[in-house]
Order: sequence, then structure tokens, then C-alpha cells
Amino acid sequence: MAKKTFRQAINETLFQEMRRDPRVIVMGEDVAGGQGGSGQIDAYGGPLGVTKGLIGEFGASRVIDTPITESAIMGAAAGAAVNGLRPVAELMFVDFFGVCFDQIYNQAAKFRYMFGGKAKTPLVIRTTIGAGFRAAAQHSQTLYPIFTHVPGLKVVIPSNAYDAKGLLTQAIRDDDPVIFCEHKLLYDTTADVPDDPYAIPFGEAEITRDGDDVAIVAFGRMVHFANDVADKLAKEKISVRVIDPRTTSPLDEDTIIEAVEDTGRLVVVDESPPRCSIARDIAGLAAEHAFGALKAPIAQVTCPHTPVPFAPPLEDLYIPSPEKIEAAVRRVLAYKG
Amino acid sequence: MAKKTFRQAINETLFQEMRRDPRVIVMGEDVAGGQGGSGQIDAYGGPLGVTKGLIGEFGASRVIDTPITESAIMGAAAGAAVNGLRPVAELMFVDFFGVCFDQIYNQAAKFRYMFGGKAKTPLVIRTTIGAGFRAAAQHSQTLYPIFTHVPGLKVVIPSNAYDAKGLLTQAIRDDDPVIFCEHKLLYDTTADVPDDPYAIPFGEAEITRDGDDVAIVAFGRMVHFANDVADKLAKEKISVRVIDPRTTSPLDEDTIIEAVEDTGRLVVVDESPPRCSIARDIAGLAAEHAFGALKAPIAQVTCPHTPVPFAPPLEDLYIPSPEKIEAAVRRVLAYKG
Amino acid sequence: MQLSREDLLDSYRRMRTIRAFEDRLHDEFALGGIPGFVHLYAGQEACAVGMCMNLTDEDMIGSTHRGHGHCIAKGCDVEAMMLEIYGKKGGLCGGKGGSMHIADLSKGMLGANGIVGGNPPLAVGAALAAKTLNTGKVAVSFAGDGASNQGTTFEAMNMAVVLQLPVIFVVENNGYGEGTGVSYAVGAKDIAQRAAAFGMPGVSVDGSDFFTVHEAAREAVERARAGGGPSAIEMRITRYYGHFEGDPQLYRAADEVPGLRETLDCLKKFRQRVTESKLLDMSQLDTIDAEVAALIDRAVAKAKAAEFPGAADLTTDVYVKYA
Amino acid sequence: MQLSREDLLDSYRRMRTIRAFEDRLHDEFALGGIPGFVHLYAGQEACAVGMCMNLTDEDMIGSTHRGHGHCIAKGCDVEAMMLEIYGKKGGLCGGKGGSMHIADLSKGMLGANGIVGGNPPLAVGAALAAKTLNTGKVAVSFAGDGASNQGTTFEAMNMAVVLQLPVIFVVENNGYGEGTGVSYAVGAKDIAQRAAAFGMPGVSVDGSDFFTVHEAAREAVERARAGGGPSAIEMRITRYYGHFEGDPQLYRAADEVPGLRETLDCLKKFRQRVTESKLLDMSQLDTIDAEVAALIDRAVAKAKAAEFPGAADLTTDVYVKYA
Ligand SMILES: Cc1ncc(C[n+]2csc(CCOP(=O)(O)OP(=O)(O)O)c2C)c(N)n1
Ligand SMILES: Cc1ncc(C[n+]2csc(CCOP(=O)(O)OP(=O)(O)O)c2C)c(N)n1
Ligand SMILES: [Mg+2]
Ligand SMILES: [Mg+2]
Repeated sequence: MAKKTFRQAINETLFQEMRRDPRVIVMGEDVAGGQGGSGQIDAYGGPLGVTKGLIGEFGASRVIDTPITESAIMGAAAGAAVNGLRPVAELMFVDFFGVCFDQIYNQAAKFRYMFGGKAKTPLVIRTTIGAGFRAAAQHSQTLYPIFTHVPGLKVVIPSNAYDAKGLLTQAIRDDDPVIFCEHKLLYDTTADVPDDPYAIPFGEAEITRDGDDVAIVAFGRMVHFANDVADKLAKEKISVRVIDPRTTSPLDEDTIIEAVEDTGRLVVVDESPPRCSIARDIAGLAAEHAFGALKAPIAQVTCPHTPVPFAPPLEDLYIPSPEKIEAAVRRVLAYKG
Repeated sequence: MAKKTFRQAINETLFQEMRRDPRVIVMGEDVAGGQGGSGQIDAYGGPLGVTKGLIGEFGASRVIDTPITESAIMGAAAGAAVNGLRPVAELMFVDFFGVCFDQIYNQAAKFRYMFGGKAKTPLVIRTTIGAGFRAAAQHSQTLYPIFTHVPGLKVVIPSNAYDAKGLLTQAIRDDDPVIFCEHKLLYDTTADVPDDPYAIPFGEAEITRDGDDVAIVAFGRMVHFANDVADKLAKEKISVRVIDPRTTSPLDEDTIIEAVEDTGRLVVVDESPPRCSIARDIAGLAAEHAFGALKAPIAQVTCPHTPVPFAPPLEDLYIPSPEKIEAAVRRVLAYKG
Repeated sequence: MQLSREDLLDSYRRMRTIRAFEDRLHDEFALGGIPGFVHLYAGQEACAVGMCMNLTDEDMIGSTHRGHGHCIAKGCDVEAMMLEIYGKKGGLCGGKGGSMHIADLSKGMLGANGIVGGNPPLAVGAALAAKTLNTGKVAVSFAGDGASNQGTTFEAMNMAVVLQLPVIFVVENNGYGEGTGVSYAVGAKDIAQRAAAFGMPGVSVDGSDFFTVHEAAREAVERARAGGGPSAIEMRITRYYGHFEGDPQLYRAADEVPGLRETLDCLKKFRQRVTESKLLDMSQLDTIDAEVAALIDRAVAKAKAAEFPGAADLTTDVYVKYA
Repeated sequence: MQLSREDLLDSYRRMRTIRAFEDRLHDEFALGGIPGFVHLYAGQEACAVGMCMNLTDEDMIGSTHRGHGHCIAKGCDVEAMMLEIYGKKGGLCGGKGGSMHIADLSKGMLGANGIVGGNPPLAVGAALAAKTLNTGKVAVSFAGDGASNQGTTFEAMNMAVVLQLPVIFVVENNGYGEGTGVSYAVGAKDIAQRAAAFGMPGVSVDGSDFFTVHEAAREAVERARAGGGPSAIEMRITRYYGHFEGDPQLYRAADEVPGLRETLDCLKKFRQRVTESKLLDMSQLDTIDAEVAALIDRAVAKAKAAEFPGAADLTTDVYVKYA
């Protein structure tokens, strides 16, 4: 099994699924790049290089560069999805959802329910999330808590290249609208990724570290920080279970509740501002459904309630760090009631 | 002191604040109505009649009817706000935020931070929220959890006519962007509303029923249901404290935490789908910051994870009911650990 | 193009059905039996029917909050529509959608839409599917004069031109968006010209004249089907009732609607044209009127008697697989 | 209009400052000292300066991700800009904004914008404030050819026409939005005509000729100030560097930029024009060049040496009153 980057894993999945099913198309701004220019086509392959090469194999009718027009992109993808295509539409940065969310949340996500179950909307929206790129307030958000709030959307946050492939495969084969969140700082991370296609079902968490003293639930890039903390504390014989739910909607509630029942102590890590975040969501879930097992307050490690700052030292402080996660773990362990 | 409806209270506030400050303007679709028609101006005064009469006193330069163009409305209001006006922009139904959210969340809400504190954005966005109007999936949502998630936005949810006046006055005088959420089913409710202007500070909850056995936190229309439940249970000598935070951002965390410390039992009622809702937010808050006082699981009464259905009996089931709230209260009271 | 006698009868039947459907809803709403927001299409029948007579069941239309006419013109079942508007289980959307979300994908009716400007990008998507899958289908986006100012509509037009998609943008200019007149809200001189500036043919026609509409639509559909790309048709028309049921229409002079009902009634015009030119007999048309009246009676009776969906329906149909 | 000698010198200084600023950032970025996304304005100087020479500090401009040129043209402090781009505490936005959010409201510079199409509605709002408060100010929205396809831009145009606001929509057509050519992404034949179809005057000018730009801008500003409403100016231009720093520009033929640098360089053209017509001496311009070079050196040195904001700054400036 070859080591592949997160970027390669996604790229390979797109190739494989487009080969497998002629109804799969890719569309977005510069997903190829170079249309109407004096130079070469596929000049970008997506601004971050993730869709590179597709147009060479599948042509401009299936790898569609668009103007800068996100409402039309998302709307056209949704409209195409209920009419026989399986579009993978790119929202270049998740931060741009504000110019096109109606087509996602009021249209694509609600078709099935509003139409009494008669519509299928097999739409994938690939987007990049996350801070740490020095890209400031409008290019660094995560926003998945907003998507998670919306009934009718499935929300996927892969934390590694292996999951990225399996989850994207599932997303493309799924008959519901899926928001697929790619953390910018994960693109160059590597994992063993099988060459053959495989799908990872939604709503099944992965336990990335097992342990009995305390449970950490973390998403995306934060899973790596949580793992690091678990590894570090293991040396002190503190046994930390790390749970990567992989999808926030559907959410694998059982694995989380079971972890609380086993450990009695829960830390949730979310690279988002705190209010109505996934951290609060999972804490609220546990406080209702695993209360009896809780031995300590549910610690939540999030960003502050601010936009993402530009200055690198501020941005580093903005993002939840292994240090803050470790401190939270120690805090809940030390809690005596 | 005269009884006034929620609608009248808001209308009166707009008159008073526009008289007080010539920089206050009102803009939106049919906030007057009749421009370019063959009949009369002020034909609507807002589709629900809330801005009626303003154009007669303040003229078309301060009561501005717009095309159907929410991005331009919100953007123009935000741009005007940083340039000396204090716009009250109407988003007719909150459900329409999806066509214009960028101007709200990425622009207006972030100016101050992105510009290093140098901008003031005194912008009010009045909008209608809530189910029960038989208006189906795209005209019945609350969505305030999404706004609450966004740093830089203040979010106000008045539950009665008195608060509506005081909170709107505050919103208009406030130097930050405020989303002011008017529940459609509250417009015809009445309360004693003083004629003179008054401002209610943000972030100060009201305790609408005092009690020591259990606390309910509820918003908007749900406050009335919670009060009814409290009154009913009082007859059984069950003492219920009802807290109406009035604003979700800023949130009066102290009053909520104190209530948990006093009662040990918390129910949160939120007319929203459950995930990343205000219910989860407050439960998560209490599970971290009032854990030691909790004697029972934190019950959350929300809508199901579905769009809002049209059929009246389904819609009635969709909305949290007094019955469901009562059951939740009894559940947490019965909890024995 | 010469329409066959059969087509003419069919066209008339669809227009009459829309009128009778809407007139009846107007009355029933006033009596209090119908929940929610209802936006009636009466007066605009020739627009929907003139357009849809050029389409097959395989072609797709996207509609608006004022969608009943588009549904009927596209061949949706009238009884199932009525049930939907009453919120009943047997409705086209199981009662979950209602008037503003009525849809029938099997008839190529992609849905009414509660969001002004919501449908044009979706129709572009339908056209994109047609082009990519090479099905020869075309898509039609219906929108109002008000919706023609929404950014989503402009984006849809530009994208359709860029990708040369088989889509027709119909703008039904009925003079008002809610209570605001088109002369105020549309900065441009002319909606058709503004659309044309995006790079496609754009024409403006009298929307009360079925034959004019039909001809403009025919040209646009032929062009789209032949791979000639998108086009825009502004249809100048009026609506007979308020923006929504219950709207007192203070923004219209008292004599405006009565006057327009005299001069711009598509059914009257149609009857006159086809009888004067001896294409059809008055009696044929009267028979249709009677049949339609009976159909609407039946539909309302059925809708009133039908069952609402039950508690179990509340949480179904959110996702295809995930419960 | 005849520009005074002083104005000419000032215009040249601003253009040269932009060029030197951007050339230097290009070099510094390559050396690794500058964080984040940087979009350089080199090549487009005459657009910003030709426009802004017609504005006072009281007039307002909204800008784009490619905003450095607009800032300098509008009179923002160059050192404070440099500090901001380095993320330093003394920067125009305290280091919190960075290149894509640089703003100085005191100079009427309402902010760069990370959202394509983000600024046109905001500029309309600035114009609305000017009109409502009767200040006589005008607002300018700068946007790119790519941004000209965004729904927000179209909406802004329509609203400005409807409300007859003193706003000028400048579309800097530099041939590309990221890696996509304008001939592909703009369905319309002509960006200026498409804008004009919204109901305002629209012209297309050579954006590399300061004098042409200045004249078109002057007319538009005069019209707006006199209450004549909005207008649109397309400025045809090119950018010298990649879309962002680090972009290998594979979408451009290898000889495209060198060729355009020869024929479309606004500084060369300006120098030639003013010296040939004896309005200014070469030596005056050379002096400016030297002064500007020194200024940029100073700014970079200062920026490199400056302090970053500290932990306490992370959570300030979110709200005016609520901590
Ligand atoms: C995004 C959005 N904005 C506003 C509304 C409220 N609204 C519903 S219909 C309507 C008027 C639409 O006018 P037009 O497009 O001319 O259609 P008509 O009603 O005349 O058929 C408005 C403003 C909405 N539903 N969606
Ligand atoms: C809403 C949105 N979509 C996409 C982007 C990504 N993006 C940044 S700049 C750019 C190209 C803009 O092209 P143009 O308007 O021509 O300006 P130029 O870069 O040529 O100055 C794109 C697509 C963005 N920042 N915002
Ligand atoms: Mg209309
Ligand atoms: Mg460009």
C-alpha cells in the first residue's frame, strides 16, 4: 500500500469515481483553469491542485470551469443532481458559502423533504476549511457547525488521507447532498491509501487512540493534536481515548456516549468559535444522554469568539493547540467534584 | 401604560428612534410599498405591517423601498453603516439569509476586527422567524443558532412587546451589527409598553418565573410555553424558574449558571433543529461551567432534525409544545441518578 | 407555426384549468379552508401554457412561489395538486411542501420555489444535465419581474451563456413584485434587453396573447434543442389577484385590474381568435369549461375530505438512506 | 481637463509608489518573509490612480483582494500598509487584517476584500450614506473582470440605478479571474455594455493610459457629484505578476506578459507623454523614482523590525462595547 498525500487521495478518488460512473462531473472555479487564456488548459487543476489532470481524461464537458458565480455553481449542481448527474461542485474556500448558501441549504438540502421524498439530490460540495494558512478572516473559517445545523445536509470532515478517500467515495455514491470539508493544512499529510476504491460509511467514528481515563472527541486537523496529547500522556500512564467522528452529520452518537460511559470524562476539541459549535453540540449531547456516567465537567477546547486574525502569532493563538488540549485533559482528570 | 401589540411596539420604536436620530434609516422590500405602482405609497408598510406610516413622516429618502436584492440591501446597509448612517435593514423572512449572508457575516460582522478596531458598524437587521404560520420549509425557520455562531454579530430574540421595544431601541443605538429576530406568531401578542423610549441592555436575561426545583431556559415564542408549564406545575407545588435570555449573543451566562446552581436541573427549549442549536449551546455551557451543581441530565426540547413541514398537523408536531416541555421537566425532576 | 386543433383544445383546457383552479382557491381561501401563503396565477395563464405547449414531459421547468399555473401547464395532476395545497397526505408532495413547494419531477416540474430567484440556477442545472448527458431535453426557468433583479438570476443567465446551455429564461413581468412596481425596481429600461446584454437573444412579448407567447417560446425551444444555447423571453402580463391571498392591493389604483381584465384577458383573446378564425367552435370551448369546472369541484371535495399526514411522516424523507 | 503640473507629479508619484511597492513585495515574498496570500497590482497602476486623482479624502472607495494599488492611490500611509502586510502591530489594521483586508476609513478606503464581489454592495452603501446625508461625496467600487460575473455586483448595479446613487463601478478587466480568461467567463460581448444595460452610462477605456482613465473618471465623478447617478467604467489592463504570489501562470503563454509590459506599461506611457509634451522633465520623474525607492526601503525595514501584536490583541475589537 502506497503512502499518499491527502491531496493525492482526493484526486485519485475523483479519477476513480468519474471512471466508474459517467454521471459524475466536477465543476467550479479553475477546477481545470486556463479556459479562455493564452496558455495551457489544466493550468491550475483547482487552486490547490486537487483536481489536477481530470480535464485531460474526462474533458471539458465533465470537468467544468465556471465564472466566479457561486450561487450559479451550487444551484446548477443541485439542479443537475435532481436531473440525473452526480455533481462534485467545488466551493473554493468554505468562507464563500455566504454568497451561495441558499442554493445549498434551502434548495438542495430541502428538496427531498419538501417534495415528499420524491427527489434524490446526489450532490457533493468539496470545500477547504481551517486556519493556519495565514489567509485571515475570510479564508480561514471552518463553518461546519452551520452546516451541521441544517437538516438535509451531510457533513464530512476527514482527518487523514485514508479517510479522505473512503469518505469521498461514499460522498459521491451517496444520494444526499454532502459537504466535504478539506482542511488546508492536511493536504500535504500522508497515510497509507489503498489503490482500489473503498467507501467508509457515514456516521461511524474511528477510535484513533484507545483509553479508559478520559475521552477526547476531535475533528479534522484537531485529531492529530488529540493523538499527540494522548501519546504524550500515555507516557505518564494516563490512558486517553481519542474519537474522530469523521462526519458531524450523521454523528456517531453511540461511540461518543460509550466513551463517556467508559471514562466518565470528556474533552471536545473544535477548531471553531465556541457558540453553537460542534464542541457545544457534543457536550450538550453527552449532558443529556450520558449524564449519569459523567465524573467531571465537559471541557471544550475551541477558538475564541473572534474572527480569524491575520498576524501569524495571533492566528497560532487562535487555533486550539496541543497544549490547550492537554491542559483540558488534565483539568477534567483533576476534577474532584 | 398602554397595552400594545408586539407589532405596535416595534413600529413605535422605529418612529421614535428615527425622530431622535436623523442618521437612522429603514430599508428593505416593501417597507413602504407602492413605489412605481398605480395606487398608494405605504401600501404595505412591510409585508407584515410593521413599518407602516414611517414613509409618511420620514419620506422616501429615509424609508427606502428596494428591489428584491438582499445582497445589495445588506451590503448597502453595511456600507452605509460604516459611513455615518444607522440603517435598520429588513430581511423579510430570516430564511432568505442564504442569498445575502456574506454581506452580514463576512463583511459587517468582521469589519471591526479585520480593520483593527477602526470601524463601527451600527447596523440592525430586522427579520421574522419561526414556525406556526403554515408557511412551510422556506419561510418558517429560526436560524438564530447560525447567527449566534458568528463572532461580531449580536443576536436578539424578544419574547414580548415590552422587550421588543426596549431591545430594538438598544439595537438601533448599539454600534455593532445586530440581528433582531421577530417571531411571526408574536406580532399580535400584547403587553404593557411605556410610551417613552427605553433601552434594555443586551446580555441581561429576564427571569419570567422564579423557582427552585428546576430551571427552564427558553427563547422567543417558547418563553410563553415555558411560563405556561411553570404556572401549571406551580399548582402541583413544583417550583420552576423560567429564564428568557432575550439575546443569544451576548448571552447572560451568569443567570443561567446561577439557576443551575440553585436548582440542579436544567431544561432548554429551542424552536430549532437540535444540532448545533442554542439548546445544545446552553447545555454545553452548563455541562462545562455548572457541572458540579447538576443533579440530572440536561433536557433539551427542540424541533426534530427535519425541515419545517407544511401540513398543519405536522407543523404543530414539529414545534416544541408545552406538553413536551412539561414532560422534559418531569423527566429531569424524576431523575434519580 | 400552425397549431393542430388538438393542440389548441389542449392549450385552452390547460389555461381554463389554471383559471378555474385559481379562482376557486381564491374563494376557498376567503372561506378560511386553506392554510398558509397562496399566490395565485390567474391572469397569467397564456405565459405558462404558451411556453409549456412547446415542451415534453421530459423537458424540465423551474417555477416560483406563484407556481400553480406552471404545474398545470406542465401536466401535473390537478387533484394531487389540490390535495397538496390543502396539506393532505395524498398531495403531490405528501402534504409536506404545500403551495410554495409543489413539485412533480416525473412531469419535469422541478418545484415551485419560496425563494425569489431560487429557481433560475436550478433550471440551469437541469439544462447542464441535459447537455452533459446529451438527452436533447431543454429546461425553462420561470421568474417574475421582481426575481429578475436578484443576483442569482443574473448569475444563472451568465453561466447559461458561458456554458451554452439549453435553457430559456422566462420573465413574467406582471408589473409588480409584491407591492413595488416594475418601473421602480428594474433600473434598466427593459428587462428583455438587460437579459440580452448577458449574451443571448432576448425578446419581449405580450403575455396575454397565447399565440405570440407560443411562437416566441417555440423559437427559443427550437434554438435550445438544436444546441443554439439559452435565450430570454419577457412576457408582459398582469395578475388578477393580490400578491398573496389576503393582499388588499393598495398599491394598485382601483380601476387597474378591472381595466386589464377587459383588455388583457388571455382566455377571452384566445376564444375570440380561434372562433373568429373558425379554428374551433364556441361549443367545444364551452364543453371544456364545463369539464374543467367539474374537475375542480371534484378536486376540492377530495382535498377537503382527504387525510392529513400523520406523526410518523414528520421525520421521514430527510435523507435517502440515513434515518 | 488640463491637469496641473502638481497633479501630474502627484499622479506619477502614486503610480510609481504602487509599482515599487508591488515589485518589492514580489521579491520579499519569494524570499519567504511575507505570510499569506498576496495579490499584486503591478501593471494596473493607472486605473487606481487615474480614478482616485478625481477623489478627495472624503470620497470613499471599496476595493478587492488586489487592493494595495487602490490604497496607495487613495492616500493610505505606505509604511503602515507595509506593516499590515507583514502582520505587525503598527499596521493599518493592527496586523489583524493583512493584505486582503487592508483598510483606512479615515482616507475613505473602505477595505480590500477577500470576497470576490464583496465590495460593490458596500460601495453602494457608502453612496447611499452620501446621498441621504447630502454630503456631496461619491463612492467608487473597484472590481475585477471576474467579480463582474458575481451576483452581488449585478445587484449593486441595479440598486444604484434604482436609487440613483453617486457611485462609480470600475471594472478592471485584466484579462483573467485567477486562471480563467475573461473571454470564457464573461458571456456578454462587452463588460461595459452589460453594465450599461442595467441603466447607466458605461464606457470601456484603455486602462494603461492614465490620461484616458482620468478623463473617463472625471466625467463619471462629476456626474455622480452633480446628482446624475451611477456609471460604469471598464478599464482594459493587464497584471504583471501571477494571480497570487507563487502562481506559475501556466494559463498565460510565455510571451504574453513580456509583450504587454512593452506595449501597455502605464508608467512608460505616462513618462513619454508628459516629457514629449514638455509638461514635466525627465529629471523630475527620476527624482520621484528615487524618493519612492527610498520610501519603500524604509517601509520594508520598518515592517521587518516591527513587533507583532500580542496575545491580548487576540480578543479585542470584536464588538464596540461588549467584551
Ligand atoms: C429571496 C426572497 N426575497 C423576498 C421574498 C418575498 N417575496 C415573495 S414573492 C415576492 C415578489 C416577487 O415578485 P415577482 O418576481 O415579480 O413575482 P410575482 O409575485 O409578481 O409573480 C417577494 C418579494 C422571497 N420569497 N424570497
Ligand atoms: C466569492 C469568492 N469566490 C472566489 C474567490 C477566489 N478568488 C479570489 S480572487 C479571484 C479572481 C478574481 O478575478 P478578478 O475579479 O478578475 O480580479 P483579479 O484577480 O483579476 O484582480 C478568485 C476566483 C473569492 N475570494 N471569493
Ligand atoms: Mg411580478
Ligand atoms: Mg481579473
